[in-house]
Amino acid sequence: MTTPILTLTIDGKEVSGLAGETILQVARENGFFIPTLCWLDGLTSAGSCRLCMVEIKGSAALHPACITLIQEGMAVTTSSERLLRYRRAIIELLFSERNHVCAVCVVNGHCELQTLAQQLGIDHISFPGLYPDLPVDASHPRFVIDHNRCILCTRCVRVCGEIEGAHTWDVKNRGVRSQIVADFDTPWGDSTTCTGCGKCVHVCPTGALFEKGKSVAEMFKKPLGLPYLKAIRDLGV
Amino acid sequence: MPADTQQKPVDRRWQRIIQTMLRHNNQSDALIETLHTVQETYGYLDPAVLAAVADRLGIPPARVFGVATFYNHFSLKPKGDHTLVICTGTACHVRGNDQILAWVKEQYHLTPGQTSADNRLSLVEARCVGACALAPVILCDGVLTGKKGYKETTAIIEEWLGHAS
Amino acid sequence: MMEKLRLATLWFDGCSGCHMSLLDTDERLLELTAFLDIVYSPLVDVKEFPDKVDITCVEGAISSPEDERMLVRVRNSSRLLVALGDCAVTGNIPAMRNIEGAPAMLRSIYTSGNGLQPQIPALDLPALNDKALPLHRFVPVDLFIPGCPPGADTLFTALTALIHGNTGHIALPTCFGA
Amino acid sequence: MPREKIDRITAEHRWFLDQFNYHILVCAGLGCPGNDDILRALGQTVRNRQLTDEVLIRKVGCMGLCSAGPLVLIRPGDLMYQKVQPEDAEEIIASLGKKPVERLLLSPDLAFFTRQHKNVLRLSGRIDPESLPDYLVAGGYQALLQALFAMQPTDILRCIQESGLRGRGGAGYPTGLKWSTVARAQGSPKYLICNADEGDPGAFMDRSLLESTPYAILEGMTVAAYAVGASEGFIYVRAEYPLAVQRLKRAIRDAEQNNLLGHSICGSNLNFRVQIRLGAGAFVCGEETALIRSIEGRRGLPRPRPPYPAEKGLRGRPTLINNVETYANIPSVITNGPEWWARLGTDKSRGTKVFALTGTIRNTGLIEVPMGMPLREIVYDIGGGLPGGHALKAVQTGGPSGGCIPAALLDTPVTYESLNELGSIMGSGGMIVIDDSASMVDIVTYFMAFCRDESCGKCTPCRVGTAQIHNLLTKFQNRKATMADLEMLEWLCDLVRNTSLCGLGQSAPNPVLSALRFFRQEFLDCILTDQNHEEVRP
Repeated sequence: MTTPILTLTIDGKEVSGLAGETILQVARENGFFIPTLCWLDGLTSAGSCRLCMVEIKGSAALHPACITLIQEGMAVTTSSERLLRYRRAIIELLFSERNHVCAVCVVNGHCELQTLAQQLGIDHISFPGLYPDLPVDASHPRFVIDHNRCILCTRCVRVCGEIEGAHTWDVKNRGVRSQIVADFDTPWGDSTTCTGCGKCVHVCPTGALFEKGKSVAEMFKKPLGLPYLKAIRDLGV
Repeated sequence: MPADTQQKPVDRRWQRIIQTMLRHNNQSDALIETLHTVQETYGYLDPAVLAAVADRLGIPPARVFGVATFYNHFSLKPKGDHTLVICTGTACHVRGNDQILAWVKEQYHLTPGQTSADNRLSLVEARCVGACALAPVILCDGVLTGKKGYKETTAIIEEWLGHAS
Repeated sequence: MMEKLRLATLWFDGCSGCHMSLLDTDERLLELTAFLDIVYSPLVDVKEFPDKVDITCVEGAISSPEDERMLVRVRNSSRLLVALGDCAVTGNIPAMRNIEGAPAMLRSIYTSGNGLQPQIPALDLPALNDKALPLHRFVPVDLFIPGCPPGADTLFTALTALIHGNTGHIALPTCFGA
Repeated sequence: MPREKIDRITAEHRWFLDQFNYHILVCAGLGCPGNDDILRALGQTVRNRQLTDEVLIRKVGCMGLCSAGPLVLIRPGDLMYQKVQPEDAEEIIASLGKKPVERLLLSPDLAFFTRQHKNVLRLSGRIDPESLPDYLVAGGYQALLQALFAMQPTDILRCIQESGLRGRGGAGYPTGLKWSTVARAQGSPKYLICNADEGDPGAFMDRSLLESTPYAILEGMTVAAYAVGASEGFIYVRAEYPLAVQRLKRAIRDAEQNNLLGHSICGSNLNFRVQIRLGAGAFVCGEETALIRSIEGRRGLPRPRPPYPAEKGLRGRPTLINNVETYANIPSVITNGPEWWARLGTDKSRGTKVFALTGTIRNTGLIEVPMGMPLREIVYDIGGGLPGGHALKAVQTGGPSGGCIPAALLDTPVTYESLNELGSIMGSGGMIVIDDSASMVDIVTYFMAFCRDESCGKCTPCRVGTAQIHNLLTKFQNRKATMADLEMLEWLCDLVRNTSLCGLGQSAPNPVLSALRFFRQEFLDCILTDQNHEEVRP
């Protein structure tokens, strides 16, 4: 049986996709820009950063494009003025949440958060900073986690659990006190589960996870080909 | 108390925890039920016990820690000899428990969730114990006192801590 | 010929890098001064902030009661207020002390080392606010130019736009940390 | 046959109860502390006077009027004594059959009792919550027998749908529709969950129901299991309710022993087991997808819907989730029929609703009224008005997800629709009376602190937004706010409401928005008038 092809409109343009595809997939295939931070091709979708919210005709609520499946006849709006305002505000909330100092960050110039801020035209943060007191864990021989730069997208948690299978990372506490944690709040270097594969470092959209010895703007994240890794894993090869 | 995951403890408390896990066929969804038993038997979530539970249920340590810190009911530190619970539900709040809480903080130099340095008193802030009709409500070592004003309640706490030993 | 606009620049809690960027416009400074009079700046020798200024560019975060007083005075005397660079826009590096607050920062600077008589100098230091904060936490800001520092081209583009009366959204090739 | 066994137990117990001339019922709910001593004193007195053959002393569930507790009820005659102390035992026993003890007597004509319409609470405070025979004598399990032997599952679905019953947990989703979806859904086994994670601070309806009539909840669940084809049930109950948990455990055990739960229930082909799962103190677990995660032993993080739990719930299987009060309503819908049931309440909000009446009000306690009753009647007639000469300012409904109804709108009938129109919600039934001495800014700051602390932290707007809103509100509390802060407050509320992942986040701004709508001046009064910004310190 072949997968049915569905037709829908995105920002007024007629496009088509396979049943079971998300709005985000179809939008990207057709060249529409929908910002994302928690979503990463090859990992399960968390639907948590709320940047990819889109409008769907006939529904008052907004829908996250990364998990909403396309439907026949759907009319999607990806970039109304209202959506842009919300997206800017969400980015600004992330900047206000922790201590993001781009000027001294290892990924300055190639950070997803920084880039999105620029793309969305954010030139200042309207919300007051919360300035939490957060640790930097440099106990691992090769990597560092700086919680000041973490946006809790949980890509590291998912890649470690779903692709590497180590599940070294999870989230501790809740709400605004949430924090990425290794094992039993163990210093990363003492973790008994970490394989040192470094996948978490390379999926991290900001400078929260980086390689030791990298100075300001020197840390480049490598694309890992996660969909490929996932396919191999699923096949059990 | 389990020293590490290899050398499993055989004390009675650990037996109870094993029973809880067995009742759920050592499935990973038994985690929260098991943590309840740990909290009940040890009075808190001892890190070594957590490790042994994670091992037995086959759950990654980080996930166990994530669950243990997500829920208010679980505590990673031992409680003091006495526990004072102050309900901060809405009804208790509008009936003056905010002032009683402020008094306790000041009087005993404690913030909710803390235990005094001499391990005598733990202060706990409860979200709502469901006795709203008796607001404001406090629980001294589990004994409920309600419908009393600021002066009476603070006097009750003072007397209780004076007598409690 | 139209009357020149009056430009002021200030330097609060920052490294002066943004002013360096301004100087980096090099010969284009001459193009700018065809339209601008610099009436107050660390780069010129005027002691008092003048009453009527068209454009005031402020570098640095607001860190002390003195900064705060001056900023309000400047805002009241300026038609347009520009937050120049990340420190003025986000707090940036000075704001890193906000995690612990000013007293803790002073302690760690003056007393945690191996000095002979570690102590916090009481007389020579200006009083500090607990937090170093961006300008818009105190006064309305008309244009934000992020960057650490924003490049010379960015500053030239921004000032040119302002000179030509463009006070709406100005697209600038800069971002936080740039 | 098990049916006959039930009839036999019922008959025997009725005979036993009839042996006594007097029944003394003592409220043994959490809301009547000290009842142990009263029970002991009454028992001792009865023994001393050698009246053990004549007087039966029983502990029962909540009688509702907690502010007058501990309560004692004497039958026959239904004399209710209030604020009873152990010392009163002699006098009470001595008065049996004679003139009642006037100084303790609570008038039966009290509007608190006469204006209520008890359906779910019918047996609360009348039967021993730990006695299955008591429940049977009171007509318990008739609905289940009727369902199992006189109805097909589709009949039950139709019956529930026709009754118009809507979820009592807050959102008011039509129960019949939910059941039908689960019944239709593909997948096996199917699960059934009773949401007893009553997290609203200021609400204790579920606690009281669990403590007073646990069998009724089990019966409702069993009927539901039969209707939707579920074989396994979970009651997710707060660990903060130890008494409720203890009584539930006992009720499950008794029901199992009497073949009212377990394999081939009452000889029918229904197999249904029920387990208790303890919540561990997370408000967000009242949200159904978070609750399911929690039962699975995980952090209680909600996930986006669809798919809805009715299709993909616990362990990925179709799952029916209803709240305690919803299940407790089922037996009466089945036995009395949907038409009888639908006559109560209004067209769209049918039946009765249990409320926990608290705050600055004379008669605090648990009440049940037909939907559509005006708030004024609840506050002034049933509640007896405000004590100490205080004037009413507002009534808060729906807890941290709800809003305030100002005194001027007190004639609003209590229905799902009318409360929504006013920017509040029915919620699970917390109703907090706020007097004129309270500051609305303080109250919404309190609620926002609650939402910030209870946010699971998964999605950005709720995690950071609630913290930012709370900080802004603190500025208002300290009278350091500006007009710009007010604008930012409204913008953040809009953002959090429209972009949060789950109901907790989406409704977290409700208290603020509602207060801004009806008490805006209080916020404006907290704004600095000095416009030159000199004093404006962040």
